[in-house]
Amino acid sequence: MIRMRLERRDSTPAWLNLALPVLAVLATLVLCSGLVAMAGANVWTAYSKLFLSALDSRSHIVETFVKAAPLIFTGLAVAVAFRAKFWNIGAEGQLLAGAMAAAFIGGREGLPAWSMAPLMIMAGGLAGGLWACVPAILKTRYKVDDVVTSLLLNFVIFYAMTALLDGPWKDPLSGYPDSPDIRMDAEFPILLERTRLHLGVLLALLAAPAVWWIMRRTSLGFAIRAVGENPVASRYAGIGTGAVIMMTALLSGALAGLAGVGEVAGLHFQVMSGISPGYGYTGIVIAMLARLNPIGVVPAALFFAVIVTGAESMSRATGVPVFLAEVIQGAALLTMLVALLFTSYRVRIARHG
Amino acid sequence: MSAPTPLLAMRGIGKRFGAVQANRDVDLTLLPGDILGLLGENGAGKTTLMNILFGTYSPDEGRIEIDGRPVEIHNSAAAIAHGVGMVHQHFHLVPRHTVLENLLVGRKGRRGLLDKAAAAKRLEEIGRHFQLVLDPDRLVGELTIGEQQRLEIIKALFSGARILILDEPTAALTPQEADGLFDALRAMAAEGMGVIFISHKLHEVRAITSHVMVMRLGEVVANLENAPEVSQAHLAELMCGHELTPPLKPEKQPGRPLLQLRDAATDAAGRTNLADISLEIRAGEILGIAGVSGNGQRELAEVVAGMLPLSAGSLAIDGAAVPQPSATVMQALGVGRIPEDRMGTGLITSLPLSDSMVLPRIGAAPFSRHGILDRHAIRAFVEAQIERFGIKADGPEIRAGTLSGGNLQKALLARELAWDPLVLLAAQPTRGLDVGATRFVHEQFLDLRARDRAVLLISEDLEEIFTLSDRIAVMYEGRIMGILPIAEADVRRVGLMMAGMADAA
Amino acid sequence: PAEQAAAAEKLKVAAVFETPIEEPWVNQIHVALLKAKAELGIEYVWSESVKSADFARVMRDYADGGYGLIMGDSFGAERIARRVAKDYPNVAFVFGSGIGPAEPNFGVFDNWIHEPAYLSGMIAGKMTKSNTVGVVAAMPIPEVNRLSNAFCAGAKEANEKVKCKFSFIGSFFDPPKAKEAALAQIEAGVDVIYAERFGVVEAAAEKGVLAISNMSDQAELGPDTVITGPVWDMWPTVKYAIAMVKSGVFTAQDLGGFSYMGKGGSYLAPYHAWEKKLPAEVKKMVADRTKEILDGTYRVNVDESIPQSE
Amino acid sequence: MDEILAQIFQIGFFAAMIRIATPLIFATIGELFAERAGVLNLGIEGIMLLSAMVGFSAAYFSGSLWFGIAAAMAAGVLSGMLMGLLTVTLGLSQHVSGIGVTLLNSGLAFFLYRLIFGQPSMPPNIVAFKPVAIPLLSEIPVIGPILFNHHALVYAAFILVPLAAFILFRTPWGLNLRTVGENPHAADGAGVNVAATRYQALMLSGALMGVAGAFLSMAQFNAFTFGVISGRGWVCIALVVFGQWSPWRAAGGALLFALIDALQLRLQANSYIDVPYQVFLMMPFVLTIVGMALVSRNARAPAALLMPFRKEER
Ligand SMILES: Nc1ncnc2c1ncn2[C@@H]1O[C@H](COP(=O)(O)OP(=O)(O)OP(=O)(O)O)[C@@H](O)[C@H]1O
Ligand SMILES: Nc1ncnc2c1ncn2[C@@H]1O[C@H](COP(=O)(O)OP(=O)(O)OP(=O)(O)O)[C@@H](O)[C@H]1O
Ligand SMILES: [Mg+2]
Ligand SMILES: [Mg+2]
Repeated sequence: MIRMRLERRDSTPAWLNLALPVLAVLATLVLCSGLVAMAGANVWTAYSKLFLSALDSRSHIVETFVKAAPLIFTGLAVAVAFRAKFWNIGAEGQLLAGAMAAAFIGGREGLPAWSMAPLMIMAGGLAGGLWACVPAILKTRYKVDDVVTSLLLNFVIFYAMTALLDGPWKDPLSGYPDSPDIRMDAEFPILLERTRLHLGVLLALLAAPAVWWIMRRTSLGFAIRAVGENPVASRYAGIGTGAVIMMTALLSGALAGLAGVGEVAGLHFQVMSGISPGYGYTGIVIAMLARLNPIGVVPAALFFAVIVTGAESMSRATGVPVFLAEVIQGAALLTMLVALLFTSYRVRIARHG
Repeated sequence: MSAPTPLLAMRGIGKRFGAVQANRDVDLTLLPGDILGLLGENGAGKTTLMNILFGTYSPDEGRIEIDGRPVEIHNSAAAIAHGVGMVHQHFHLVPRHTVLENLLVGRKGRRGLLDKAAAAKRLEEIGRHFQLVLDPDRLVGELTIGEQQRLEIIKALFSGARILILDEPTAALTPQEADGLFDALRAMAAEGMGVIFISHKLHEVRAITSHVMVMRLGEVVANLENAPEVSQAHLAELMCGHELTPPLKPEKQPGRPLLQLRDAATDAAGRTNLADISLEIRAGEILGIAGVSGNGQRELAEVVAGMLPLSAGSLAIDGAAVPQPSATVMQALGVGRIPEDRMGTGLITSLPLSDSMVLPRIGAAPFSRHGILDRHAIRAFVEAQIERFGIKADGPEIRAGTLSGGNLQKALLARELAWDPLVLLAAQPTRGLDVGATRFVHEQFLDLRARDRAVLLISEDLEEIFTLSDRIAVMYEGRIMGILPIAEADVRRVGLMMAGMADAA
Repeated sequence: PAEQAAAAEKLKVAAVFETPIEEPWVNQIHVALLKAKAELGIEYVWSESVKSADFARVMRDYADGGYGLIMGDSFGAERIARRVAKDYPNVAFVFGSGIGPAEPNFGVFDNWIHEPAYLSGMIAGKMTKSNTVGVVAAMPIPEVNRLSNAFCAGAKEANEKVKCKFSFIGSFFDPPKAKEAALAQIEAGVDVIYAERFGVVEAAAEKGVLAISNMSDQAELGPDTVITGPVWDMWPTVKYAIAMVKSGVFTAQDLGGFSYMGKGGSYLAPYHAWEKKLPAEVKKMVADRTKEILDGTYRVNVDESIPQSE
Repeated sequence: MDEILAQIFQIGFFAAMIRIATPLIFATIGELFAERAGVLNLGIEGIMLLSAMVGFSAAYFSGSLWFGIAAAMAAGVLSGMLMGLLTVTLGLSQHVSGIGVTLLNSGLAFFLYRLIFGQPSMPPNIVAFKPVAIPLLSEIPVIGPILFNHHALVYAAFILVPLAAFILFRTPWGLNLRTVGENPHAADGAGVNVAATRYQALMLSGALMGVAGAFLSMAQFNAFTFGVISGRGWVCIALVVFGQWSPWRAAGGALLFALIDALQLRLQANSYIDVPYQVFLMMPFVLTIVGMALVSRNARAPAALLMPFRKEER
């Protein structure tokens, strides 16, 4: 009788680290090609549209980066939180908090123009961070499961936001639940003529190495990892675990809040109820694909941005329902997870008898 | 003479984990009525061999015979079916289940239902037969360690074991309890069962085993037929391959008090709380705390570590009262801490060794400045400690969890001793360590003593307490039953105090 | 080659929808565009389920791709859609919107079907026995409010004792919830319900009360339950917009008027099975008022305030 | 005020509460089995959605509601097996696997629905489950119409709760399952196949979530639509914690949640208080969090929840 089992590797060959994610993507495409064929489309055409249309022109490439920006922020937010084993499923809500704060500041008259961007960034980060502290306090003070609270708080802030947008904060010019536009001079500068490449995209790309640096080179990052891996030993060694969780929540929530700031100040110039199509949840997936490595968040977010933006072109060109994008995201996540497993494990065949 | 059919024969067992050959060509024979002692340093492969016998691991090579017939043991269900029972190094119990429920796990039911009545009856029978009594309806989480261990043995018997493996039955028993355990084991042997007993406590091994097998680096290095007649020194030498001399403990006059507790009490929910604890340790003194686990030793350690606040009384270090003790404060005042559970409380096994080594002082120079790490200082420090303590590790970046128990303990000692503590708090510092590693740790304590430091040694290993302490305090139910100078202490007296008999003091 | 030339001349029309295509509002636009594709010889592509956050990107993509007319529902991305339009002055944009048109190329339309909603209300007012009618709607936005208010006004005109109840389910698409909301209203005494959202007719059918459908002819959901209901027909709007673009005279206009009954952009669904069951007196009242509306002698009041249950 | 209360607390209110609670009970009990075995099944939202679609489609084409339910359960079981492959066999992160399964399943549900039904302007529908009044019992005043005039699936939920408690606490399988969730090493040492037990728990959990999803598209409503689950799965995750991993308490939590939902629908219809409707919508979530904060100090999750069990690993 032959059975397989997983065995931990002592070290991972470098080529595997690169080859496995590629293999995972290939496996996903093979798995999903059946669905494409079922939809009556040519698999090759569909896939080339899916992947290439996001990259086939300057404007499409820019759009892919624009799409990736909030995903990078939420991915980083989750990566930071999960390192401390603070299970923040609430990046979605923290993003909304950040977006609201940015739109609120962005709409204030009487502030000098130069101060708008920094103020919006600070307010958005702070709002996201504070909102993330709610599940953190519930976790540290009341021992309430953070997965559940951070998830439920997403609904709470969403309804609070729409209540505001329906009521006192409604744009008088629009009948819809959206806020007035921010001041023109509060809009993030565009970095590339005739595109939507705004400052927020640059911030997202810079945030990744910054977070890496915090996690790797500062005592806060050290404490976050230590508390995540072993809170008891950390407490025994004199690290205030409650305080570290709160700091983690602030940092994580601030990053998610910045995703909202970028969307408001760089893209939509207002808050509307549909400002986030689930960036906070996708951030979880991205963080995991990156194995919580802040640098890895960038390619993971770009990969998702490509699929999401490519899916519409694919659907239009081939008639395959857009929902394939979601299937591919799910399948890619799962195959990637499996692939990553094999960077630290190998399959061993054991023979009995 | 025709040899009886062995109850169990393992032949040519081989098992590899990655680069480690944990077992190599191991043969083991167990006759009915045997109590086999299995000895070896940490990492010699004892547990691995037993896990193979119990179906937890599958061997790469070799075969197993039971009652002379070859058997295939792919999982514990098969092992149980063949009459093998195992008491693991770490208990395999569910604290939230009752005693009875723990026994019923994996058992078939009656007409699809749990058969509690029959199980309770069986439990009572076993209790009567082997003097192993437990209340079936108690929650396991509320049992003492001794009772939990009793339950582990009952579990094995309950599932019909004829071959019983005891992997380092935690040294948490009073001498009286240990005697009770040995009686039960002898009773089992007398009924024709076979027992395999793994321990690092050589005196125990000599006391109850009929023969001894010694392993080193995965291989069998000796089979001794007549265990009680072999000297401890010889056993130790067989295990580690060279002679071990007992450490020296010269006479010494203690100096000024470094740690003082006065009328200390705690009131934490769900714990064994301390009451009226008064003790002091002077410079150049080792104070041993003896007691059955769960009698407040852990709380005492946490108080001294600054982890558990006092509800009454006072704590002073080097003559100065500590009004608001906390982990950071106690560390700053010079209290070094070797926590009881080195994997759980001491180190972070999933991170690089260097992280654990600098953990308590990461927030301050030289390891960080203004919140920014100085990686060179960290590396230099860790490398120096690895060198100084001879820690067997592939550099500072290796995952701490890959180190052996002895090396983990060395790392922890290195981390705490690097800052030359005034007081060292050591809880169960040699639990599970082999004789060589134990020897090393003891030498460190005696060195501290020689340099006029104070050591608070909490241990359930009476031999250790008696070897090292200048005075022995015995704890029972959160109180100190008495403090005896070493000259006035003897095992019997301390054992009785541990069992709560105040008049023994 | 001749074919190709013809194809090259074909107007390329794209639609961008925020919801899946089944959503009734969006579906009316889609159906009209499909008809345009069949009858007016245009090319037509569409994107469904485009989240507000992605709206601008998809619009730009079409504008860059040579589409001459881009339509859709922009409500979730009202302002951003206008910005996109500004960047593409040579492309015509016609979007469902609560605000006016924007020069030079952003035209708007809306479901101005308050007239048939009012007529349905009159029927409800007559048909209720408990003198309580209800509306189960998505959320209190102007489009929804004016239908709800018109319905209630119609009911009150036909029967001054009528009281109106309103429930919002907080989403455009949660039929189980809409159904529960309807059941709650029925318990509270409502016996004719305006099913602004999917999910309501089923509740009415289950409890044996009457329903007014919305947006399209939905009699088949419950022939005995659904009396009639306002129908929105985007065909006049679509036809006009395409004609303007084709003749090169597109200007930013409010095309909302094309949804009025007078332009054929909305009407009351046929009675089907109720043709026989509805009292003649009621039918006559509705027919008279319809005529007045078409003649322009009666104007249904537009009330976009958030309705409150009584 | 009395009048308002009388208006609201009618028989229909309580009946609605039970109806709204039913899918929550199914999915919550399903989640509870998985968590008791040590696996957090965050695939719940997607599993419910896919099952709602599969159940509806199967019923639509076969004309048999019960066949639809069976198909929905099969979809749930398959999803449970996928969760098992990821979290048990491969020992991957349970959070991420669950979110992946939700993503995959939701995508599949919408995608396949499009392939099967195209883009109809009116959602295709079926004849949904009809309430079945239980003879005699349904005639008891007050209690009868509240409890005994419901869909067959509602009665199934009544039975499910005690049955789940019975299975968990009275049968060997239940004990093994709980042990696997508390200390897989102990279970393994006692000869229990940890992986198989977790797979079984996940399959059962998937099946129950399948019924929950199908309930929404086949009993509560008669068609599959895009918003059919709308976060109900996430609510069930919270309910398991709220119910402290006990079937009785979790079902109680589901009833409480349903009560709030039914209440808010009625408060709106009666409009006695002038507050934004979002306040009603957020109420169940806020109350769940507050409730958890009150009970959580002594709530203890299964000790091995989230922890993969790899036999030869330390
Ligand atoms: N001590 C260190 N100093 C500098 N760079 C490091 C250090 N440790 C790791 N790195 C590098 O930093 C990057 C991020 O490290 P990180 O530990 O976050 O990722 P990882 O090791 O892949 O994740 P995991 O810890 O889950 O295995 C990696 O590219 C790694 O090579
Ligand atoms: N599951 C495992 N994975 C990897 N290595 C293992 C595993 N189990 C044991 N080893 C390695 O195999 C060797 C033998 O370990 P084993 O636990 O059998 O030793 P032991 O004699 O029981 O030691 P101790 O006295 O410390 O209990 C050690 O080097 C150990 O690190
Ligand atoms: Mg061992
Ligand atoms: Mg790392």
